[in-house]
Amino acid sequence: MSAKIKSPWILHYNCGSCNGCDVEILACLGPKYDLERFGIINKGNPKQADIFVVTGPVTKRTRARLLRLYMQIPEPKVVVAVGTCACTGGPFRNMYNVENGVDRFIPVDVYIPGCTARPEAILKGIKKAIEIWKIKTKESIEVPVVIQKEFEETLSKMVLHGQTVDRRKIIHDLVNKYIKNNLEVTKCD
Amino acid sequence: MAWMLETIAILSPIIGGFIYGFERVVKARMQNRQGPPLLQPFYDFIKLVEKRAIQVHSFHSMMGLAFFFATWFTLAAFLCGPNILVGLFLHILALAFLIIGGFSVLSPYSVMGSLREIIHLMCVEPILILVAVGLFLVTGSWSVRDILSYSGLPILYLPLVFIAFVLIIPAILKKSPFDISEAHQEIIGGPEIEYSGFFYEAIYTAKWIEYVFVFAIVFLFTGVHWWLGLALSLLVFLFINALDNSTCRANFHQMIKFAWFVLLPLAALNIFVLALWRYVI
Amino acid sequence: MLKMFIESLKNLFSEPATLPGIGTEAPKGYRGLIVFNKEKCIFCTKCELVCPVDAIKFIYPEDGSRNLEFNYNPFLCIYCGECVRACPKDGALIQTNIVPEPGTQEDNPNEKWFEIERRAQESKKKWQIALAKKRQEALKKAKKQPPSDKKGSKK
Amino acid sequence: MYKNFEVIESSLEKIKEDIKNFYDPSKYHFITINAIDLGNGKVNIKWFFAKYEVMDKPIAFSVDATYEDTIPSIVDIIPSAWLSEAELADLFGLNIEGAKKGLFLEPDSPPAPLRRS
Amino acid sequence: MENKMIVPFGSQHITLLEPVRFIFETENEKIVNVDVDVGYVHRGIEKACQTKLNYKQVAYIIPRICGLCAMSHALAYITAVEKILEFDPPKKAKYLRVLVHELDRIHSHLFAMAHVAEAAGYENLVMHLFRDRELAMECLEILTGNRVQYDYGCIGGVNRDLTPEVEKILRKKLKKLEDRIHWFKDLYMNDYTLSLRWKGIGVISKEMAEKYNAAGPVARASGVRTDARAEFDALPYRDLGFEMIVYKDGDIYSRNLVRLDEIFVSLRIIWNILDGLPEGNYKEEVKGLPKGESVCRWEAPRGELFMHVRGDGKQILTRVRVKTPTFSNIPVLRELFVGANYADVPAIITSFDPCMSCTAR
Repeated sequence: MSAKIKSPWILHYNCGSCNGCDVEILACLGPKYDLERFGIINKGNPKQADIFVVTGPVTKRTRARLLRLYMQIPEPKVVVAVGTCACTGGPFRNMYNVENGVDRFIPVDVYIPGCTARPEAILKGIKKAIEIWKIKTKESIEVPVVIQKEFEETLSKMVLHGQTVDRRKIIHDLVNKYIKNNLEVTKCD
Repeated sequence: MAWMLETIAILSPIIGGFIYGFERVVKARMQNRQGPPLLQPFYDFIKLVEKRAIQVHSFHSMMGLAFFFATWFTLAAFLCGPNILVGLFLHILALAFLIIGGFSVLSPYSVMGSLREIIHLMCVEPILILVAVGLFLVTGSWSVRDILSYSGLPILYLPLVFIAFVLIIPAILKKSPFDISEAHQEIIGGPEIEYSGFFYEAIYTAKWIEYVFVFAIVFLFTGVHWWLGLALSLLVFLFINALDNSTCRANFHQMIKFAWFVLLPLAALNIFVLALWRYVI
Repeated sequence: MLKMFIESLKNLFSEPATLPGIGTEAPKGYRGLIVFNKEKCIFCTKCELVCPVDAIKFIYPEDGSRNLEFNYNPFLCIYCGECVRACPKDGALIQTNIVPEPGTQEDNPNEKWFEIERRAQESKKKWQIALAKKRQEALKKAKKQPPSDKKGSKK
Repeated sequence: MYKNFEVIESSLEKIKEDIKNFYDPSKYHFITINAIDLGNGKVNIKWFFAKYEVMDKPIAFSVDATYEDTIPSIVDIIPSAWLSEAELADLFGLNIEGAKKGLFLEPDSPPAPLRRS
Repeated sequence: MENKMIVPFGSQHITLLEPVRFIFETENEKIVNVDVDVGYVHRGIEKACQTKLNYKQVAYIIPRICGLCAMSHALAYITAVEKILEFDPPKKAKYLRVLVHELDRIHSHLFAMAHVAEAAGYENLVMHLFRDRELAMECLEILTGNRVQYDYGCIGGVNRDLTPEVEKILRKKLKKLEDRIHWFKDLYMNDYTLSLRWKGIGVISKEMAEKYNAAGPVARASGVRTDARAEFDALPYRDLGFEMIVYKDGDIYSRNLVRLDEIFVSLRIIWNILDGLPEGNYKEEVKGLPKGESVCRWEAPRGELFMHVRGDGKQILTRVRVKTPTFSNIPVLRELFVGANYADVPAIITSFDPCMSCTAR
């Protein structure tokens, strides 16, 4: 429906970027670029967001939070990686505490290059994301990249046994399991 | 005119949506930006229906729906019922649904928002009741229909009550300086934080109805002169938006102090003088 | 408070500061996309060496010639312009003021680039071997008949 | 070797006393602690101070140590040093008294990444 | 007591740009205990600077520590390396560096003020600050070629010259900006709700600031006279009319006023540079490899930036250590929270203008 694309709400998460892109995203919300004229509000709440705007190359400590936030956003949703480091890791590629880009963990729909991305480019990227978002529906559930393999195995097993399949629940359980097994956040000080 | 109030009550979500949309445009323009289109609330509405709703638990979601229907019913009771006090008490009930819903989840922001919502209630409701009492003293009736057919101008008798009411409107509509229960920058929406999809939309729409509720009360202050009422509502609307745009958020101590020690005595004084004048002298 | 109140009402009746459409073009000196000009390049690979993020990779041909394939990843580049400054030939690498276009999943900036990096590394090794062979052959040739070659060239 | 700052050589035993005698909170500004890996398991640690409001060279206390040594903590003299100490303990794997590890590193990060092996 | 509530703040929160996690134990919205995790943004830049990048490339990676004070990081590193190489950059280059650095400070301070205003729920002020910040951003964009990551300085000078056309645009925009800053100053001094919300909140006394070694505007708002621009002779600040801004109260309000007044100082410096830009080269060739150890203290927008560089005569440096301003301010921030009101937390955090990507690197 055409009305739907006029109201995308964004959630912004910084997984270890240099603040440059975050500042530019905020500048986009300012009067000069004014994202609100496209109906876009910055809702700092994943449960009410549609577009997940991620910046930064994903450091090791932000991984679990990134996955959690992604899981909390209800479908249909799109992910926009803003800035060079969110796309590929950029200047931080292959550093020891960095995971080289958002798409190692969650499926990314739009990559916005630039270091830092210009507000104009961010606007263009978000418009592109809205085009992709338009096609998606409530039922189009995407699987985080890290658990793709396990998900397919579990799904085929369940289908084999003739169980009823709730894809969302399976993904949720698998992500929780993955976070628990691999990414347990240390509590410091 | 006969079915006017009933029509407003039934169509209140749509009217409120337009008021909210208009407010967003005005707010944006006051901030020197272009702002969203006028129909933006309805676009949001359609989108939220199409979103998947993630429920925390069914009771919580039910409370969201209950809040919406109770608010709607409140407005209907207020406008069409025999007694505006019933409407005001139902208003408390409607907010109680929101508060209970907020308390029923584990999120600290939601719980904190609900606590703050109670403080809001404590500040707002006494003044609302004083408004009703004041209107009764002037017009001699508790019913909206009778107040609206009163030939004089109630605002001339109730200037301080009106000022108190206008200054507490930000607390009802959760606008700066008294948006502490929603406090987007502190607790990200407060009690509504855990709602999503269809259930968030219910809460979102209930807020529009509150706009109609508030401006209906403003409207009552002019009695039968409906064009004056419209002008007054527009003026109040502009004033509130400009106030929203020119203040930062107070904390809840300041709000209680302001409501109880400034606004409440102000309104009470007005009513006291009026009652003396009416019944003693 | 009062000042902002008046300013708000003033703004209500004045033109908003929002730019029309999607925004302005980048100004003249903006550091945008890097454009490569194959005709002018002398394949010194200085840009590849100097790039702090390895966003430029040359794939070497197998025959040991100097006809390299230029690869550039706009999703990895940080647009610092160091490659352009390092370039000895004018106009071989230019920094335009074009803002890079956002890509989608089809662009796949990661996997494609890994493939290119791998190929570049492999091809460089092969190329070095081929080059060494070529040089040896040339050397052999030169050793076999140095005088006649020189004479021939002189004639 | 040291281009634009003064260095006061000290030793592991003396360093705490030296800093205690030297440091005056109203006159000096504690900047940070830094370690430099010298190779072969040796490490050079420097405590940096600078004067308030005066254009003067920064002053550093320098100590040579090994990774096995226990390095005294100066938190009781300068309470804000805990962050610098925790960082060094984390990134260099130094044994600093009372410094907690895990400030920056995750369980699957390389241990003591700034060491040169 | 029973009614203690644990409130997590972060790592994703609308007022926070960056991931940092505070866990507050509150009692009726009063904080009794706080736990802070600053390590979310640790990427390992120092390691990369010491292993895979040569010392010229580091100048382009090190500004990526933080976007808001990118110029400070780059210039501090470049100055430190130039000190090792015993190279003195041409005078024009020094002036241009100051120009970009001060423009950077203006936009960063405006951003910080907007951030505090947003935490206080003053949306209109945020929008106005953002609108006028764009003027500084446009100046930087035409001067350096990018809006945030400037990559303007290089070892040996600066990368671009200031052409007359650019200078003309700069003068026009800065004039406009100056008028607007006067307007803001007036607003900040007279706004009742702002003083209600900010005066006497989050107070750091002078003793506390000295004890915990606070840096930058936070320290200066508490009456500590510290500014690396006056304490370190990297750039010709003395000739350009630099003046230290110090306030006494140490609350959120005076931290904002320090920033506001520093914008005036920066603007004055910029006018002086534009009026008296020396002739000459803007870049010179540097020869030799770094051998030795040097430090650089630098006044970044958030406070004192400290760079310690050691080279052993190779292309790759032995050690690059960055001590960032927020790194010094975290201890005092932690002390400040106990006893504060939860409603003031976002304002207190943002009034420090924290930069976690600086802190964790």
